[in-house]
Amino acid sequence: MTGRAGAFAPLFFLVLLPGVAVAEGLDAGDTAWMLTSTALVLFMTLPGLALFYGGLVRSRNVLSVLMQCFTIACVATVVWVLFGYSLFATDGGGANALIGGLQKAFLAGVTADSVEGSIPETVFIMFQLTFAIITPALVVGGFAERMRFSAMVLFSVLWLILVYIPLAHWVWGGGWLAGLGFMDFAGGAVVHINAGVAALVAAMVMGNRKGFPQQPMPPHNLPTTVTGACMLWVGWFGFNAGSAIAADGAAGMAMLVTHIGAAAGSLAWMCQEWLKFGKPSVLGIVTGMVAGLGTITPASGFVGPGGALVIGLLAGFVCFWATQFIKRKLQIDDSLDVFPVHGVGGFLGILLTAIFASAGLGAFSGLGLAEDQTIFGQLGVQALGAGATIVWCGFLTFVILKIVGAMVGLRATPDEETEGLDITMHDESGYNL
Amino acid sequence: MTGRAGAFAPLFFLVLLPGVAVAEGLDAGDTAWMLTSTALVLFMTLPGLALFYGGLVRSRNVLSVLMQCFTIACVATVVWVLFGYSLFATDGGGANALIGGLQKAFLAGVTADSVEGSIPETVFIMFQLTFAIITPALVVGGFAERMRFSAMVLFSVLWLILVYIPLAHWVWGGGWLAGLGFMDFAGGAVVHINAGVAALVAAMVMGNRKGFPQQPMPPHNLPTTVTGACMLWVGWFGFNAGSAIAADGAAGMAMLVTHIGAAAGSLAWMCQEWLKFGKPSVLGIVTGMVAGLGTITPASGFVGPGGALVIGLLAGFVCFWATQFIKRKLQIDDSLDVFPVHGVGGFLGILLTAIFASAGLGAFSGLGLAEDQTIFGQLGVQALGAGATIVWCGFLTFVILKIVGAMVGLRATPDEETEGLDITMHDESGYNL
Amino acid sequence: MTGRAGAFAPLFFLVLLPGVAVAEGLDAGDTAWMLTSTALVLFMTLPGLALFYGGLVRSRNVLSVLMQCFTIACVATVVWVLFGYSLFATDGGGANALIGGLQKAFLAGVTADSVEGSIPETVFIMFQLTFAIITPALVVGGFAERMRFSAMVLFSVLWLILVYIPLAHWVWGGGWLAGLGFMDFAGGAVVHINAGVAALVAAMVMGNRKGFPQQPMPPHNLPTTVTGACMLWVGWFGFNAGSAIAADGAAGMAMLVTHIGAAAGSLAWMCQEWLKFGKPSVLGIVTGMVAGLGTITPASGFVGPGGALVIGLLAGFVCFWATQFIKRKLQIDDSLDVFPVHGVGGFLGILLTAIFASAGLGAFSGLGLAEDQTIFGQLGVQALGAGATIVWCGFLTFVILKIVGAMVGLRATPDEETEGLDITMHDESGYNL
Amino acid sequence: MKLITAIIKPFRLDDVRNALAEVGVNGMTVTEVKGFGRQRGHTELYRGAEYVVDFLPKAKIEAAVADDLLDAAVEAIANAARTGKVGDGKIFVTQLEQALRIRTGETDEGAL
Amino acid sequence: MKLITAIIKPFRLDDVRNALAEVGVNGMTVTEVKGFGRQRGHTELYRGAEYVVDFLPKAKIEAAVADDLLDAAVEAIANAARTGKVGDGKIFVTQLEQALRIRTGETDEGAL
Amino acid sequence: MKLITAIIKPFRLDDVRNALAEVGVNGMTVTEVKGFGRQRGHTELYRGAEYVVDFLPKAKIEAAVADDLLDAAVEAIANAARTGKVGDGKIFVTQLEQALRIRTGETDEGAL
Ligand SMILES: Nc1ncnc2c1ncn2[C@@H]1O[C@H](COP(=O)(O)OP(=O)(O)O)[C@@H](O)[C@H]1O
Ligand SMILES: Nc1ncnc2c1ncn2[C@@H]1O[C@H](COP(=O)(O)OP(=O)(O)O)[C@@H](O)[C@H]1O
Ligand SMILES: Nc1ncnc2c1ncn2[C@@H]1O[C@H](COP(=O)(O)OP(=O)(O)O)[C@@H](O)[C@H]1O
Repeated sequence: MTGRAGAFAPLFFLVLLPGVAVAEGLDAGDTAWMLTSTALVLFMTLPGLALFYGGLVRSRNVLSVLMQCFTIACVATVVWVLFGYSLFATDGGGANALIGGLQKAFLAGVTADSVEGSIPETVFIMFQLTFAIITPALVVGGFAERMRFSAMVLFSVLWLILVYIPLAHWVWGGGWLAGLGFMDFAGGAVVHINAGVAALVAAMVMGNRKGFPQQPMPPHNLPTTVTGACMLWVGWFGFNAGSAIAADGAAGMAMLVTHIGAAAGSLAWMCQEWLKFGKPSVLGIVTGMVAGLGTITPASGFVGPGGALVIGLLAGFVCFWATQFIKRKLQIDDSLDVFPVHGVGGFLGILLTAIFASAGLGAFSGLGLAEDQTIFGQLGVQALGAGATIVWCGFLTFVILKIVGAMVGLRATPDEETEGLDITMHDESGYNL
Repeated sequence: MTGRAGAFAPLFFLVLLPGVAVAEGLDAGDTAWMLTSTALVLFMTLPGLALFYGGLVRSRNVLSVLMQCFTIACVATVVWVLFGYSLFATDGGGANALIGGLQKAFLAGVTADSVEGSIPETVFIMFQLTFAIITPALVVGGFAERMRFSAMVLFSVLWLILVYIPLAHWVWGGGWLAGLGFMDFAGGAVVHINAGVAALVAAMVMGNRKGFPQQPMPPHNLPTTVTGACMLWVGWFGFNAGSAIAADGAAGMAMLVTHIGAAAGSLAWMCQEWLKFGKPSVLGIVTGMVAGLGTITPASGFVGPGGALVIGLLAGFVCFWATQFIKRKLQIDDSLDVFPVHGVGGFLGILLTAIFASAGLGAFSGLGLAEDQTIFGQLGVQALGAGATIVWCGFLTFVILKIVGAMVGLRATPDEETEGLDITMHDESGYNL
Repeated sequence: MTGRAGAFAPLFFLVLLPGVAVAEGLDAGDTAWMLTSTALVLFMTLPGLALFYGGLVRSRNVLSVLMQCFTIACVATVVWVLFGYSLFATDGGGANALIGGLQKAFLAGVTADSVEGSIPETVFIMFQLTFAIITPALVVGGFAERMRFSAMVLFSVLWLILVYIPLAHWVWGGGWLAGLGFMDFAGGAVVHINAGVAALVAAMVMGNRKGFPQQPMPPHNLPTTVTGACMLWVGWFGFNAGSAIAADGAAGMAMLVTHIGAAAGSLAWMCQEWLKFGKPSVLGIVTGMVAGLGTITPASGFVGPGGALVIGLLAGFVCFWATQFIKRKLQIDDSLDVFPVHGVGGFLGILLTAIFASAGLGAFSGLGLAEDQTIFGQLGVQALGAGATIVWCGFLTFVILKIVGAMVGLRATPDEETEGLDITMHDESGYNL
Repeated sequence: MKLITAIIKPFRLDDVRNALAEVGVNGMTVTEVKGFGRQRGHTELYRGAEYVVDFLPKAKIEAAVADDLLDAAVEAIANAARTGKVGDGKIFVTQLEQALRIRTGETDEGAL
Repeated sequence: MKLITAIIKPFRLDDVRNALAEVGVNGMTVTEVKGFGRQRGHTELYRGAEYVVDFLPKAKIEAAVADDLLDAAVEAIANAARTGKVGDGKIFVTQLEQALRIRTGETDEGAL
Repeated sequence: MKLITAIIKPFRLDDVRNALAEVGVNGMTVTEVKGFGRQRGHTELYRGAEYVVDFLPKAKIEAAVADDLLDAAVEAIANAARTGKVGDGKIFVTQLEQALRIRTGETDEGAL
């Protein structure tokens, strides 16, 4: 890494704010919160996201979704330890704008005493790893109910290495976007746009599920989905407030605006649904919550409560219509609506960050832009970063899918799809009630 | 707020104890624990309480219960940000005995640097908000399976503003009960008596569910209920130990007595059931747990392990009989027994606090009453506070229900009730297994 | 206790390491993390383990398993408060090699100000209690679906007192194994070998479930099992990283190696299953995760990332074959495979700790053995400790079962087993969908 | 002997069972079924995807009765199951050739 | 009147319902059943324990029809349910003695 | 052809299936049903609210057989299902007019 302050975007901005000091040595309070945040973000994927997704598919595919999320967590861990963390966080020398180096491959030199900011480096490694886990796991929603398991494993590993890690390095690891002052506190581009675009590309490359859209495919277990959604909400405190990498006022404000974003997104989606369809639904309100959370994510270290309220409301509204558009109009079978919720939400959040970070909006002010930056200037940087994410992710996801398809075949046979992936891929069935 | 010490009851008492210092500046350790506690208390409602309740209703209403808890979390957040926190926590000037002011409406003046005690004010806002979420969510159990969704939303918002916030201000925000030295560490009156009484009034105003009590209404999914109960137990550590607003010995003792209260309440209910019905049940033991936890809540910052054991045992025993009495004898259909468990438990706990806080009970001693206070004197204050809570809550809940009923109608039609609220209110069904 | 450093094995080793200082007074950061860890470890049992096990049994026994885990948590709490903690943690005088004393029975002398290391003693009590809860709860898997409830309660109480508490004292409370330098950071012997051996003995004494092995007994709800497994993973961060009793580099490293162990164990089991049976399964991968976690547990404070990877991989591989051997070859109906996963895993981990703790293994080095110790010397100590655990636990578990059997009868009648324990022991049924 | 098969609204089940008991029919077998007929199903909506549930939950009752009980039994079911609204269901009667009580080996009317 | 009982593959249900509607059969009752026959079930594996599931999920359709509709209805079902692979199922026909619409009391063909 | 409908205790299902196979009946359809009869149900208790479950879980087996197999099949079922305790269940036999194998179009005995 080129040095803490320059390398890690959130801190980069925080040090510009008066009164927020970054401790030099290890701080037990910060460490306590980051250990907790790490647990919370892992909890978002396992079981949070797994349940959220698992409840949405048909019962014959529930285990396949759980298995996919779980396996991704495992393989991402191994990749991270072997070289992923190093490529993400260390200085890549001449290529540093694009990717880190291999100095810390196999976590070389990392001891119990290594410190990163005010926390043990081991904790920093773990915290960042949980992001490398959830991002490919989010993509699962795009190709759910039809991808072969071996293809899924291969795809996820390659995607993590070729798409996620470089992007994370660009933004948080001292790469070119960090250098430009791109503001993405906890992963609007790195996590949400990225996962959303990958899911959309995967859905299009693989084709719709058999029967879509004529045949209805209602969620098999909504209480499970709601449970997962609630875990996501709670875990997101670790995701966003943990991205302050300290237990301080920045973390507190991030938690507050995250929570407001979730609530506002939920209510906006609920009202929109109530107006359009005559009834509000629990699937709607939790989807609005995810939209609100995904959208506030890049902004969560930069905006205030007023901005969070507006961001959340816009998220619920925009992602609602994006979902209708992709699924109903374009009839692209992004099975669990990853793109319209995470992709569109992340994009919206990246842009709105430039606005609501500004200190000059009265009750809607944020914590302030960089000293010499204007809203419009920042908007440009944000659009550039988001655009780069879309292009990099979109192109490489396509290429990876083609390669994996050629190697092991992407899609289950029609008979396997009819019988369900649980039996055909895993020799198990979810329920024997 | 009139100043920390006077305003926040738990701290008010703690500063009287030798050796417990309240830090002036921000402490990362305290902040870490309060960030965590906030996550834990939100987790109690979403998904904890939602699952606990959701499993207890019939499967055709499971989503309606989840939806109600979730929506309450969202609207309470917006109310809190707009003016709720301000009315709760700030100085109400001439009306301060009854209600706070509007200085911090829209969280005016709250920045990332604002500190409350030793933690960021943002974290304090969030922590208190989670209490404002769970209390109306607890009330849902009283009118479950029969209230219209729009009525539920309206009722919850009005109830939060008119009932919860004033009461919380009285006790924790520097209002008249705080001034009297009323001891309610984490919400025996503010949360549990309050929710219990509101649920009872709602049950009576709305009338019994169709078919009650002739037709049996067994829980549709007890594993879900047990899951929720376990989450409540774990989350309650944030609720009670978090109410110390610090990571210190007071928090540690609160966690210990909370845990003992839960275990003792569980065992008391289990034994009672074993004796009376010949078999212990898992629904029984988890209900005893909730009773034990609700009862130890007001006492949790004031009593020791011995006191906690007695409080827990009494809770399990008394709430068991209260449940039989309300449901079987009086045949009031407080659907999920909120009053006998939370209302009665909270009341019992408020009274027992006066006793077991005393330092003169040998192995059953607590951390001590205020210097010039006796057990009997304190008992008087406690009874007064509990009584005031009952009257304020009971009367206003009734009025709000009548108003909401006149505006949108409280109750689903008999046909809607038969078909279930999931389909009729939300166009969804819980399971497609 | 004979004094902190000598009494608590993990700290005993840590103080030998340069640069890790143990604070004298209370530290809010450490306290915050230990409060959190306590919540996490309770969460492992309730609902984690309860769901993991509950999903694996047939639906007619799901509540019985939840009830057993829950009841154990309650009775263990009472035992711990009454005298368990004292016997575990205090100085037993002349008998101290075997068992502690009764000085702190009924937690005498424990106040909100008592400090243990850098955290309140109340928190230390609670943290240790969560281990005393999960260990007997793990044993439930050995006799699931056939033990009478009253026998289960009696057995668990006696087992906790006679087996668990002495063993915990030997290793962590200043007993003879601590004196020998036995390395068991978070419970490879105390928790996992111990629970595994008890489960095996219980399975053999009680006999197989009716119909085993001819009649298949597939899990009734695998999504529930996966949910529980994920909660175990997350909670295990509290278990292992919490065993550092501080929020520092030791905790961070413990979290990292724990996570690596889980991932590696999962992947090893998955690959093994894929090779042998042609398909990987979600039950397989989560079982591998538990194996990896159980195996890394004793090592988690002593090894580095490289060692963790090897330990995890070996765990998945060895426990896979142990499961096949016990269940298929020997046809012992350890219902939920507690012995091959926890017992064998714990044993393996205890031995591997001696190896990978060594500082001289290059990329696979650990944090170092005691100054005058060699790998072989340490291996001897480890084998001795593991052997003693097996003998003590095996013999006493057998005796306790015989006594309980004589008192109340161990096993449900065949008719009760056919109808299921939920109805026959608890008058409830799990699902009314 | 006749086999009566009645398809009714699920929440009338207890009433029907009681009505049958009153006319002396003390055994029956019940199945959860989905019915399709004149009664309109409801709509479910998931993120804007409409899902029309045509098949409605019904309870199917099968009761074997002696010939002389047939009319009383049919009438009892019909009265107890009627709500007057569409979807109340049907009663079908078929001829039963043999009946056997497994436990005792009793046959025909003795088996019911 | 006849009672047609068809056991079919579950995912053909919608097609069969539509086919029946086309020939004028607008009421039917469906049950989830498990079938055992020539079609081989799948294997499930739990920690190495094999579990052969012989019973396969099927949908059972019961439709009462007037005699003159019988052949058309049977043919409609058969055509709509056929995939050509083992396990497509069976159609059984039994004689129906009486039928009654509970709501109106209409009997026999008027009840269908 | 005859249609045998047997209502049995669920845990005897595998035995009955094997017994039927031995006498040459290789196809059948099974439904989870709830039975009401002489056998007493159990009581469930939820926070003191008693809930008497009269309807007991049973398995219903339907097997179409050629006439000459009828007696052997009925006997096979009865023997395999008998536990001697109340609630063992019933066997009913009705006349089957037609049978059709959907896959091949084979009819009547050839369809079984
Ligand atoms: N021809 C039929 N054969 C078998 N079952 C039928 C038939 N027609 C209707 N049913 C059953 O009867 C139920 C009620 O029928 P429906 O036409 O909706 O109303 P109604 O009973 O008032 O005539 C249906 O849901 C279906 O289960
Ligand atoms: N003799 C029978 N009686 C009742 N149902 C049968 C009988 N034989 C088969 N079935 C049902 O028909 C289904 C399909 O039969 P199967 O022999 O598997 O294939 P196919 O329909 O191609 O002949 C079975 O799953 C079972 O439900
Ligand atoms: N008249 C009947 N018609 C249809 N099914 C019946 C009838 N009587 C009993 N049954 C079924 O048979 C089952 C067993 O009957 P029951 O009277 O309990 O015991 P037994 O089989 O020993 O006589 C019942 O649960 C029910 O499913």
